[in-house]
Amino acid sequence: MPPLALLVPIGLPILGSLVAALLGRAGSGAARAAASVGLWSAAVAIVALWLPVRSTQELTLGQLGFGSGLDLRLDAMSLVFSLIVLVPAATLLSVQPRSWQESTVAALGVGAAVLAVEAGGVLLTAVAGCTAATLAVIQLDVEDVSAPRPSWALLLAAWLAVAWAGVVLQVQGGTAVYSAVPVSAMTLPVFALLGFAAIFSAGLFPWRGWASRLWARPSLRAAGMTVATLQPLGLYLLVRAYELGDGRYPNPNLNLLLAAWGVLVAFGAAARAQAATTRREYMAEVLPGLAGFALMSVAVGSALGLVAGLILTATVAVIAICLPLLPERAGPQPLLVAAAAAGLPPSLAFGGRLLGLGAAFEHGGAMGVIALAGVATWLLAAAAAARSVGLAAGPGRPAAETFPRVAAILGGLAVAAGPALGLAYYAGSTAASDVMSPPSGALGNGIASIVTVSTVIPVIALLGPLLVVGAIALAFARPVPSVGRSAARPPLFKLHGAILAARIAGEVRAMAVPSQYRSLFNPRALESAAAGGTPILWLASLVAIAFAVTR
Amino acid sequence: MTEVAAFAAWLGGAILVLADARRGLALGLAVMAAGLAGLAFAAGQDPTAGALLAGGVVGAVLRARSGPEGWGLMQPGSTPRIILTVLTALLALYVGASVATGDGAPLRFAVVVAIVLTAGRMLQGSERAAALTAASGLALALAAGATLAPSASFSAAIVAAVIAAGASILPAAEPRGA
Amino acid sequence: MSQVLTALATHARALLVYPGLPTVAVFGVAVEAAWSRIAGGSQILPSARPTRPTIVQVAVALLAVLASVQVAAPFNPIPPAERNVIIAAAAVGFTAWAELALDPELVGRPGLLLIIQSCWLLSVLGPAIEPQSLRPQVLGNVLVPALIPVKVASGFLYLLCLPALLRLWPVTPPADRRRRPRFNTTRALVWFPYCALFTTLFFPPPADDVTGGLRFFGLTIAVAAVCLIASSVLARRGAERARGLYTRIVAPYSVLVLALTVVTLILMR
Amino acid sequence: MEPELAVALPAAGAAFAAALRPRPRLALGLGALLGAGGMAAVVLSAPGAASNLLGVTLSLSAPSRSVLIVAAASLAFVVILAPQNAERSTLLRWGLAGLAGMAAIAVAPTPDISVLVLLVLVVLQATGPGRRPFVRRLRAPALAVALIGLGLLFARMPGPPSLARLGAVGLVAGLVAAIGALPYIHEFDPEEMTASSPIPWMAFVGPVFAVVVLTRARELLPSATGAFGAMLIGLGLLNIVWGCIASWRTELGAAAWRYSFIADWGLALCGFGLGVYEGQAGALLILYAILLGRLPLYLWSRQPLREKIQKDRPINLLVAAALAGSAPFAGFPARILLLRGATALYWPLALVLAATLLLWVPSSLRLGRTVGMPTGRQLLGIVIALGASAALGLYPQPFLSLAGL
Repeated sequence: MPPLALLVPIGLPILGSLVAALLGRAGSGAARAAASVGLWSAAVAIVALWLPVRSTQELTLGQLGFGSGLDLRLDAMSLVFSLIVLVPAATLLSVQPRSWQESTVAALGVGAAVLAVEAGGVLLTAVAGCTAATLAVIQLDVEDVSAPRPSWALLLAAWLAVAWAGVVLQVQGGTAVYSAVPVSAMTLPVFALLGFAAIFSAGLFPWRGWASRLWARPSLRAAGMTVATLQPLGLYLLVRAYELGDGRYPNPNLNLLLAAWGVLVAFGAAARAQAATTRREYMAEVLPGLAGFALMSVAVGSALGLVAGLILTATVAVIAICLPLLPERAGPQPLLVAAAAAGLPPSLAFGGRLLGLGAAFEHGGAMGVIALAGVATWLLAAAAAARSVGLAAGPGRPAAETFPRVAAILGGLAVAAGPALGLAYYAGSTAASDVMSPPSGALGNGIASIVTVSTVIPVIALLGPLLVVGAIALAFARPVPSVGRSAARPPLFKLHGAILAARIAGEVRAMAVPSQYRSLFNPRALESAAAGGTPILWLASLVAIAFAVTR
Repeated sequence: MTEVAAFAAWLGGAILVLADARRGLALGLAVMAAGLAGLAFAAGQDPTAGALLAGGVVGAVLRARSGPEGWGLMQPGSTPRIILTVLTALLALYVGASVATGDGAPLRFAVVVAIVLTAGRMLQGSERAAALTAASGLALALAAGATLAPSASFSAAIVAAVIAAGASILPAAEPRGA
Repeated sequence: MSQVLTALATHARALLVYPGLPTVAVFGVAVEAAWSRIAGGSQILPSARPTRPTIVQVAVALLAVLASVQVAAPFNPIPPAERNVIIAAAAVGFTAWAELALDPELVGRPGLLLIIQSCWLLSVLGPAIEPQSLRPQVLGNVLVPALIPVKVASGFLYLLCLPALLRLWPVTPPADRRRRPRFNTTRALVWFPYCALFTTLFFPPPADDVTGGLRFFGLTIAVAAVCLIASSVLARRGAERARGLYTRIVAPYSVLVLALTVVTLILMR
Repeated sequence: MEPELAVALPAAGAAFAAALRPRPRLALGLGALLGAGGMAAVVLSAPGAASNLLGVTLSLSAPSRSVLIVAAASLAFVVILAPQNAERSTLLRWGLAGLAGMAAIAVAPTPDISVLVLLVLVVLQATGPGRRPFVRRLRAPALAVALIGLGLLFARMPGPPSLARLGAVGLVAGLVAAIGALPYIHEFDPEEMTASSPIPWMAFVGPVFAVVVLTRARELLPSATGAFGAMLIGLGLLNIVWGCIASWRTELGAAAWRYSFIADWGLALCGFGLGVYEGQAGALLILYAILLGRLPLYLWSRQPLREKIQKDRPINLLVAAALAGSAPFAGFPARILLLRGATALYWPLALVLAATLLLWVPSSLRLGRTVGMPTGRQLLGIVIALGASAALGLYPQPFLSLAGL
């Protein structure tokens, strides 16, 4: 395969978007089809590029002009993240109706996200990631300009932070290419920038951040695409940070800090989820919760944790497809998706959490305490999921956007995927070996069990029979009569802190400069002072500059 | 000789600042140009001196033909302008003769004073003719300043002379329309 | 491939024979019957008439069985290395919420239940932090003097939480306002995992022989008995007292256990 | 003879366009032909190669040449896709006059002549028809000429180092006054025709003039480089903060655009002040973005601003993204380069810069809306401007190579 072929997975979504734009006048359906074909073919192309070689492929096309070359690299990690971005986006684009503008912008954004993942250096990742973020914001505004969306400034800040990290690496280490950065250049400030960027670009906050607020939009077309595109990119930064630091972060306390943050994110989401008053409000907290666990797992610092993080990120991608397709009514489909997200055994989320928490316990010390909090948070998320079954629907949205069967099939697959955890582990560990030493554990009996330092998880042997027995038993089970199901349910506990925080935030937002001081910032006044009849300000500033320089 | 020329430059500039009508402005420009040309001549740059003088004289002649009638020297309310001319002279003297070292203090004094006074005239006036004359003076002063540079002062003087003359050709009344 | 098939057979046997479903059912029916008797229930034993199980019962049974095969019961066909305390804790923990999801009328005071479940989780996983192991029998075998205080405190916390987790406290769920409670099938399904997990975590693992079996089941029955006695005492004191106990005593005590765990961690470093 | 032609042909084009005002089509054709010839001369000229056809040595440095080419492209772009209600021949006349002046500034053998040419442009612009009186239009640019003149003078005076620093003060203050950035902002009338407003100083003549002055200043003031850089950075930061906030908060849309130019100039000044390769490259990218992006977009926003049309369509959001310096547009790599320069120099400066970079977002969203609902020629123009900005943003190397970087 010629190295130039690495451009294909990036080029195809862009090509798809261009065709979508050209076909826009012919109808939104044709445009959507073109865009989705672009994304699916990119997904196929990236797998086709990887499979014959199964090792890192690189392409260097010279300097771009901002300190970075057009260096592309396809390794297992890029492959995993590309698929995590491409597959949900392609699915959503394929099934949900949307205008040609939305299809065009969405496909372009996905192309940029794939470029961010395939980029060989930090700076190119920053440019591509910022492009993806910008296009996501535009896509959201195209759909509904008045609906909640991530703050553009915050996303820009995040990707500027990545860019800054890249330039610091260049200044300190001479390069920002992932595979060439000297370990000594990966300092605490660089990591702080990357960590900040990861958290803000993925919306991983313990409070109700943009990743939650997006789901309050009247339509969930763009919300699903945004989460599917941006959230993995944030986590990707933390994964690549291991590569920059030769398999570790510059300080072990950073692992603790990030892991604790991840659990806090998951706890915040679970706490809000258990207090949700509608099904939609519950849905809003599902992905931040899962992403919080993914963050915690990635931050543990071991290859096992990283693999768990990748599995959970993949789960986020699957659930990100399901949620926008779910109707806001009670039924087996929401139950299945909620079970898949909550990590009901033997789901993929169950396996991912099990591995992530196991990695944290095996790390011991403070990480063990964080893991303990993680397990408690998991059960809280499960309680919230259980409570959500009886919640009222929510604001409602066009039925044409919902595809309950697709959601149910994917949710069912996510639940039933537990026995395939070995396969996921294999893929994850192959990817993880690109950024750190291979996992100390291994696969046993092919992909039948996962061997870690302290335990062996017989994924096929244990979860396989459980799945079969469970499926048969549930098929024969008698449903419980749904008496009073839709009655309002009180929260399991009240979020006093959140209420207070919301009140303070509201007060801060409502703050205004008192009217008597508003003239302090008056561009017109300055203009008339500067350019008015007497040029006193000019002369005064000249004297001031002269004084400052010559003193 | 150089001191006299420097004084003439200051005097011309001062007249330019203190005048509000065509004759006064023309006189100021001519005197200033003569002073600056004298300094260039004293510095051994005869072509430059010629160009400066020519530009100043042509500009002054053209100015004398357009703009408000009369001399308009030291109209009521001119006290701040008088103070400006004096202060500028003192400041330029300090910079040119005391702060800066080496030969050529009169030239330095003259150029500083000419630039500051012409610029001051453009900043504080509201008459189009005065501003255009000040622009002519400023061009000549800049060209005179170029004589301090190691090369190419003649070409600067030619350009300045063209500007000085050209600015005086421009209409002294505001055109109508927006 | 044959290894995979063998492992599949082994785990299927564990899930469907021992210590899986039958063990869970027999143990649970026995203990639940005892509780019905103590509580003066209207129905001591489950109905002999065969009926299709409800979806809640199926879900709870599956989770309970998953947890049960993780315990250190003698002759457990699952190799000790393949047992995992997180699987056990999560599976048992999920049972309560499966009930809330599928039949919310069965769960009373879910908020308080959540707090107690968190305390219970601390007692299960707290002792696993310093040994850095997730194998239940390894945790049961920990006899390092420095870790004993945490283990004892956690064991006591586990026992304190058990009546509430098994819904043996006098807080009745919305659907069950009867003065004389009936046989509770879903609870019967979780007696064994809860009690056997305690035996596994806080006592050294038994040998795979008759003595070991007697010891393991003896201890598990003893745990159930302690729980029954504590619950009957609690039932006589009334719902308010029970709530008070859990909010004012158990929760602060669990904070103490957490502090003890952290201090032990620091001292062990 | 390319430098001479680079000045003479656009000047002749402007003169013909002025003379043939009653016949706009002929004026446009002839002006365009001569302008194109002038630009061909610029393109064909070898950077740094001297020409002595008129007895004066003229040459074009690589950075000046690149900015001239981009400015010419911007002019061509604006004239071809002229905004509604704008007469092409008038745009071309003013543009060619400016271009001739810019070329003269760039090819001049000494900075004195560059400043004199600037004075010519100042006087010519002030004498043109406009809403503001001549003297008020002349004031700020004339101050710039005087300050730069004084700066050059001080730089050449023998004496203590403080004289060189005073020279630096004069040059920096003069440059800032010439472009109309803070604290020497020009008086602005939102209703005024663009050609006679302060916008050409910021968005058309300013970039070339800044490149020339700053290149020459470093040669003239080797001992005051530190003070020079510090002033540029300080004033740059001031302009960034004030420009962004004022652009966001000011009432009038046209004024908001003006402040957005000031903010961009702040960034460019910071880049030039850094004094390292990356800073220069970043500043040049900002200047290119002003010429190819912000200026045409401003011109196309004039009519919707008058009609008070504000929209939030995809094109408006893309415009906002381009103005905010978000990737993939030109502002982002420029910011990367500036951050790199600042990090190499003094990292807290990079921190301050990074924090200020976010200030662009609110004002850009506002400015994006002012483009209204573009259709036809205007829409095509905006799409091309966005495309050019994206090309600059994704692959700036050819543009930087053009400037010898």
